[in-house]
Amino acid sequence: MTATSTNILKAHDVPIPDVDVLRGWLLDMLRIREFEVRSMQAYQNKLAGGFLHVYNGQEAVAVGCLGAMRPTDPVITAYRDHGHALARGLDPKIGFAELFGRIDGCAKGKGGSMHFFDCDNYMFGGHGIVGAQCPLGTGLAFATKYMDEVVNGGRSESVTACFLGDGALNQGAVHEAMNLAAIYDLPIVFCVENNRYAMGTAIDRCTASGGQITNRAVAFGMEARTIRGMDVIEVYREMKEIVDWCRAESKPFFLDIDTYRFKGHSMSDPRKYRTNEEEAEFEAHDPIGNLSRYLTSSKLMTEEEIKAMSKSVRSEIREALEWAKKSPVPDMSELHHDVYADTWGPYTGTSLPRYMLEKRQAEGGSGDGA
Amino acid sequence: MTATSTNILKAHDVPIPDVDVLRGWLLDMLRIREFEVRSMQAYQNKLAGGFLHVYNGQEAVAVGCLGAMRPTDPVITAYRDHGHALARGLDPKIGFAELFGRIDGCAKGKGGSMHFFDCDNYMFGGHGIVGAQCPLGTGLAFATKYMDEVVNGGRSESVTACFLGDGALNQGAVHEAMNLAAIYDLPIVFCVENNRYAMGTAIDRCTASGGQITNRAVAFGMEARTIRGMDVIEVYREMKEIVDWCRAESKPFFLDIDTYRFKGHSMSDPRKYRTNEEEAEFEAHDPIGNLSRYLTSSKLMTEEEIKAMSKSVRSEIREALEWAKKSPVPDMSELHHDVYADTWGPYTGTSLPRYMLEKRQAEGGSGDGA
Amino acid sequence: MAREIEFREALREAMSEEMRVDPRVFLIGEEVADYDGAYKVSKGMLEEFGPRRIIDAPISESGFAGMGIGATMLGLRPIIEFMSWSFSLVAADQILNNAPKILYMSGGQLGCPIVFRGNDGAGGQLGSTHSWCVESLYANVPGLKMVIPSNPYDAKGLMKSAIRDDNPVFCLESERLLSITGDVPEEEYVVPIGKAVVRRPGSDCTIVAFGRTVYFCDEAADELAKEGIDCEILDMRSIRPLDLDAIVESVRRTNYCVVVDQSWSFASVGSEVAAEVHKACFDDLDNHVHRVHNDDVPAPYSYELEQEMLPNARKICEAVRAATYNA
Amino acid sequence: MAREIEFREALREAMSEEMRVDPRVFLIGEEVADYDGAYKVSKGMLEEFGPRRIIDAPISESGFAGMGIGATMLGLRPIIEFMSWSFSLVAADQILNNAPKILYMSGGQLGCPIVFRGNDGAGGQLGSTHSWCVESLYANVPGLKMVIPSNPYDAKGLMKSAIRDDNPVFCLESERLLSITGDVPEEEYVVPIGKAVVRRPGSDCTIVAFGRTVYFCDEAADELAKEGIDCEILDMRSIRPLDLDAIVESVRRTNYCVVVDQSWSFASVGSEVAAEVHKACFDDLDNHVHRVHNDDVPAPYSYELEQEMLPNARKICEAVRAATYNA
Ligand SMILES: Cc1ncc(C[n+]2csc(CCOP(=O)(O)OP(=O)(O)O)c2C)c(N)n1
Ligand SMILES: Cc1ncc(C[n+]2csc(CCOP(=O)(O)OP(=O)(O)O)c2C)c(N)n1
Ligand SMILES: [Mg+2]
Ligand SMILES: [Mg+2]
Repeated sequence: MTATSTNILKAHDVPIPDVDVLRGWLLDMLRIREFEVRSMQAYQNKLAGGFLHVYNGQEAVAVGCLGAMRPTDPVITAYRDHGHALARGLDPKIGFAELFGRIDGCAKGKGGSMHFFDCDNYMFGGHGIVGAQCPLGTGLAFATKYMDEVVNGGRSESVTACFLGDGALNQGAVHEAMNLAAIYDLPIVFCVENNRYAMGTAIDRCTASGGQITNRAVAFGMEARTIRGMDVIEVYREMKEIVDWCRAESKPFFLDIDTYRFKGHSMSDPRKYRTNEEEAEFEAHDPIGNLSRYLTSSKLMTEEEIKAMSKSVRSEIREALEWAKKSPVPDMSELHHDVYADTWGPYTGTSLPRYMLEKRQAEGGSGDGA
Repeated sequence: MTATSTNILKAHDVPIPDVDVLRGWLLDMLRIREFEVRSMQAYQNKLAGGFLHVYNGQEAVAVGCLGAMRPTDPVITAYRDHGHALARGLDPKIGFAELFGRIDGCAKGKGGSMHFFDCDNYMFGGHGIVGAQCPLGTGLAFATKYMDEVVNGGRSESVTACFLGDGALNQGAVHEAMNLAAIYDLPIVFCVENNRYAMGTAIDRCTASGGQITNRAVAFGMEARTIRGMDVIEVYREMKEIVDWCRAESKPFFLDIDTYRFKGHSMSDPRKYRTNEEEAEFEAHDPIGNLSRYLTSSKLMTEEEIKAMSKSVRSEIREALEWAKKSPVPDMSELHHDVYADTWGPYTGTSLPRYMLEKRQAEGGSGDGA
Repeated sequence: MAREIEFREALREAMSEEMRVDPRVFLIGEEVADYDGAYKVSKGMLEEFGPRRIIDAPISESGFAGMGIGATMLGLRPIIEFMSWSFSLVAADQILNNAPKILYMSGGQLGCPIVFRGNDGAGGQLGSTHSWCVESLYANVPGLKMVIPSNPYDAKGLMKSAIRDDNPVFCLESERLLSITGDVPEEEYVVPIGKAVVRRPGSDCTIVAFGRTVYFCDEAADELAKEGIDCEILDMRSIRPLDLDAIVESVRRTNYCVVVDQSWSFASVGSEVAAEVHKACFDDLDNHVHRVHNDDVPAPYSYELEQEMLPNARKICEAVRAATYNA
Repeated sequence: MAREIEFREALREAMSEEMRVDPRVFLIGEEVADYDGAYKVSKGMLEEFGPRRIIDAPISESGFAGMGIGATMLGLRPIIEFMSWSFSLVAADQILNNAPKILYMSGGQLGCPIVFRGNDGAGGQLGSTHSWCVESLYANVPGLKMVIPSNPYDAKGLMKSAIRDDNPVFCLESERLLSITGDVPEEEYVVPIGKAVVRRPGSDCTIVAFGRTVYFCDEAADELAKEGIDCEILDMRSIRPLDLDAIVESVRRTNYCVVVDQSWSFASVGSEVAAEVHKACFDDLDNHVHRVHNDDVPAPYSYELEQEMLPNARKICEAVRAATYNA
């Protein structure tokens, strides 16, 4: 990495944030974990349908990466998207409502688990087709740069985080996106959540050079690095250096993040392709446990405080879930709403989801969906 | 390159073939050049239509590469395909007939310039969509290996040559094909005819790491090499080493061949994106001139012999062209022929092109298209 | 002798039987081998045929579909599993520009005997990228055949025909039907591509149905029978070739026609049927052909919205009543 | 004040005018900048707008189409040039799964104001991979709009509407029309998406035409006029929304209808028109709707075969004669 700008710290020089920030991360990770545990239950209870891909085990990735970014830096990911949306500030009750297909969901119940959008928080989905979010991600980076430089005549200010799975590395669109990011000097980090499996396929079975996926970046002369993804502080420090560099240089970066999904690919996966021993080994590195241990051993939090936090998260999530259960199913008129931006034929135009309208109203805005 | 088999020569040890072979290559290159010159004229005279992409300047690539292969090793390429088809033995008159949209063409006039197929000579097209031939090429390599190993229980015997342009490197399908070739250990050489331009786009303008495209192979842990493509002997020796290795190892290889197209991308290209000086510089390295000089300076052929060969090629090609001009346009019944292999509704089944049927009849075969 | 087996087993039997007799046939797709198939269609096949013929692929639909097409050029007969047809859009160029056209572009030199198969249609709250009914998207293209079985018997018979066919055949399976059971003979049989079958005879209105919609139609017909409307249900089984003769024969008797197609309406299989029936039966029809489709919106996630979007029994009843002037 | 300009100039004026007033609009595609466009549609635009807004792309249709769609999520309004719609198949997933659905999947959070444009249809002996008429392939999908201008005036007016539209708009241009000239006003104007126009009034038969086929129809109508058959030609201009009202109004007068569609027949825009006209005009039609399409075969290279394949004047005359019982 050839950072020329001076105010960029090397990862090991990035200071560990103060206790409030760390506490916030712990809260975020607990919240994500609890959200996922409850989502699985809700799925089993048929409150949620479709496909459900939970994030347990990978929490440090979303929380650490987003922790290193500005709240206005765009984020996009695949279908395993709850963690990113929650880390970006999506209210869990809006998330559950979406999961249950209710009108109060972030996509009015039209998107479901795979399509958590929250554009006020610069979270641009939630995308179901493997790899297809990568061209979109380059588009986000293109847009921030274009807005800053071409429209506003200033310098590029934002960095986009585009998350993808290790399995997505074999989609052609991902390579095209990386080439585009490289030739147009787009400020984007391709964050590969390398959880070692694409469904039942261990990475080295179908991904050439799977033992060293940063090779995929060499193809485009793109800077790249492999980092460990189970320690949120480490993820944060690495990502911070990288994001600062991308921002200063307006260049793309390829980040291979070693992580593990504790659960199956989706709810129907019996996980026969891996051993209990392997799972146990990784569960010992639970990112929540890691941060908790750090906090207690550095005397930043006590075990009791953590337990209390954990408890309060549980009740917050339970309440969110109860709230979402009470949200109405969408009116049938919703079927033809949000198809086109304008009104014609059977189509009734579009409007923002309720939680956004309410936010705007609370802020004194007009509240219309324009 | 980690060749374990013993009978593989390093490129510099590959013997230069004897004079008959070299003479044959000169003949092939002259034939291709003359075919292209006449094609351009025919295009201007409206004998040919559609898009015409000529091969002038790149002759050493097809002739050298195919010279290093067995006649039963499959070959596939993009739309700039005349050279490969002729080098593989397609009769120029059949080529012209195709170009003129006549029934005697290799594709009965249904394919045109971009679709020179000649499967008896293991030439599998001629493909118009940039990069789309690469998955097909992996399929050819898959098939030879499967036939040899799975169906016939022997060992893999054939190597496929899959040609592509430098511009094709940015198509996702090419990356997918390379990954597949790598994980399934397919014996295939991806021969990039790196003529420095994709239409009007110089390689470094839209291709990240364009100065060193072997980087694209690093992504898949694939062996790769860059070679000069204007000297047919050099191309042959490099390709020979590589093909032998692929055959012995049943592994893919990525070959970056530095070359130049002397003419425009297609007939409508004014070539404003490059200078006369640049063109002149490369024309000085004309592969035909290079081989001619070698042959005369090593006293393998005299200038007179070469002139005579050149002259006889000119008349051969002129005759081929005249022959093709006399070939009939396809009967309108051809429109619904070769759409489906069977006969139903308006469709009248399929049959081999005339030149193949005649060859089979001459060989005493049944001559039907089954 | 018939046994009752699942739709997915029927598909598996068809593939396995053909693979036993023809070594050129192989199966490739994501998770088809080690994982036994995402929907267990290929369960146990790895064990029988080994990893050289039951092949796990990376998530590279364009790559492995194209690889299969290339392999046909040297005489192999691949079966390509798309985990879902929804994922085939990334391979659209290979499956629409190459497979159906190579025979023509090569002037008869090279046919393309290949089967593309996978889940098609709404799978149950999968949302708009994962609920494609590709029939109306892809059936436009000449050079391919397309089948859409509604039961285990047809699934097996059509799959065997597809594998033996010398053209590219697109086999559209419904995830919602994979677990249904039905009688399938022990003996060898095939179901010819391009032949519809009368699923329920009737005299008042012809209902033309495709794949899963046959069940919606049956439900509707039960309901309508109570109202004295006697429906004839045609299970088309194939989309290309379309058995127009079977429809015409029926409509000439009933004089009314409703087509039920699970894809969107615009430029669809349903519009094709309507247009062709009007052409062939202009003097026979006592009302215009009525159409039932998915609502013309992206597939919603919400259970209630999705149910409303589908061509359900209620909509079919309404269409038949309207078509037969019983509204 | 009108001037006579080329179709390609009309497209260029539309893009340039909109780019002058809205900095969020940019153009990206292969060879659009330095090379002035493969078909010179964007000639001179690099000079005026610079390389930040007129952007040469690698041969990565899926990549740059998707990049454009992503850019709309932050408020940009991209124009994506496909050198030919034939090359858009490699981008099918992005343009069909993302652009038309993001508004819905995001529950109204994010619209997708983007224009995809390029050559559509036979360009003259380009063979089967390069001669796509994507209208029948893509029009099936809700969430997108689609226009198909036949002359410079409409080309400019529709392109301006497309750029201003808040939805994805697919603009289908014919390479065969790029050099034709026509009157285009100096003054600002737009042509609304979704409105057909009567290109030639007549009383005996309604001919519904799209894009380039308007000229084939005109040729046919001249011929038929000599035989005493007075045709009305409707230039549809838009495919989605389809101006069915305009067709119905005409058919109610003429009682006969022929639809001419340059794409393949099966599950096509033509079948849609036929089905809907039968529905809306069941009692008005004195014969079934006749259809003229490309022959149902991959596009051949040979000049003669290609001419025969196209929906030419001869076929249109035959269809009109048959439709009006003058055969
Ligand atoms: C183009 C495409 N092909 C196949 C699928 C089905 N599918 C969904 S997720 C998945 C595995 C992806 O693995 P990875 O990228 O590693 O992400 P992870 O699930 O591990 O987060 C597959 C094959 C899809 N959604 N899209
Ligand atoms: C998918 C696709 N996009 C665009 C085109 C149009 N096109 C034809 S050739 C070409 C340039 C290809 O350049 P390169 O791969 O370097 O091959 P060369 O012409 O130099 O042999 C382009 C853009 C196409 N045929 N297919
Ligand atoms: Mg993974
Ligand atoms: Mg090139």
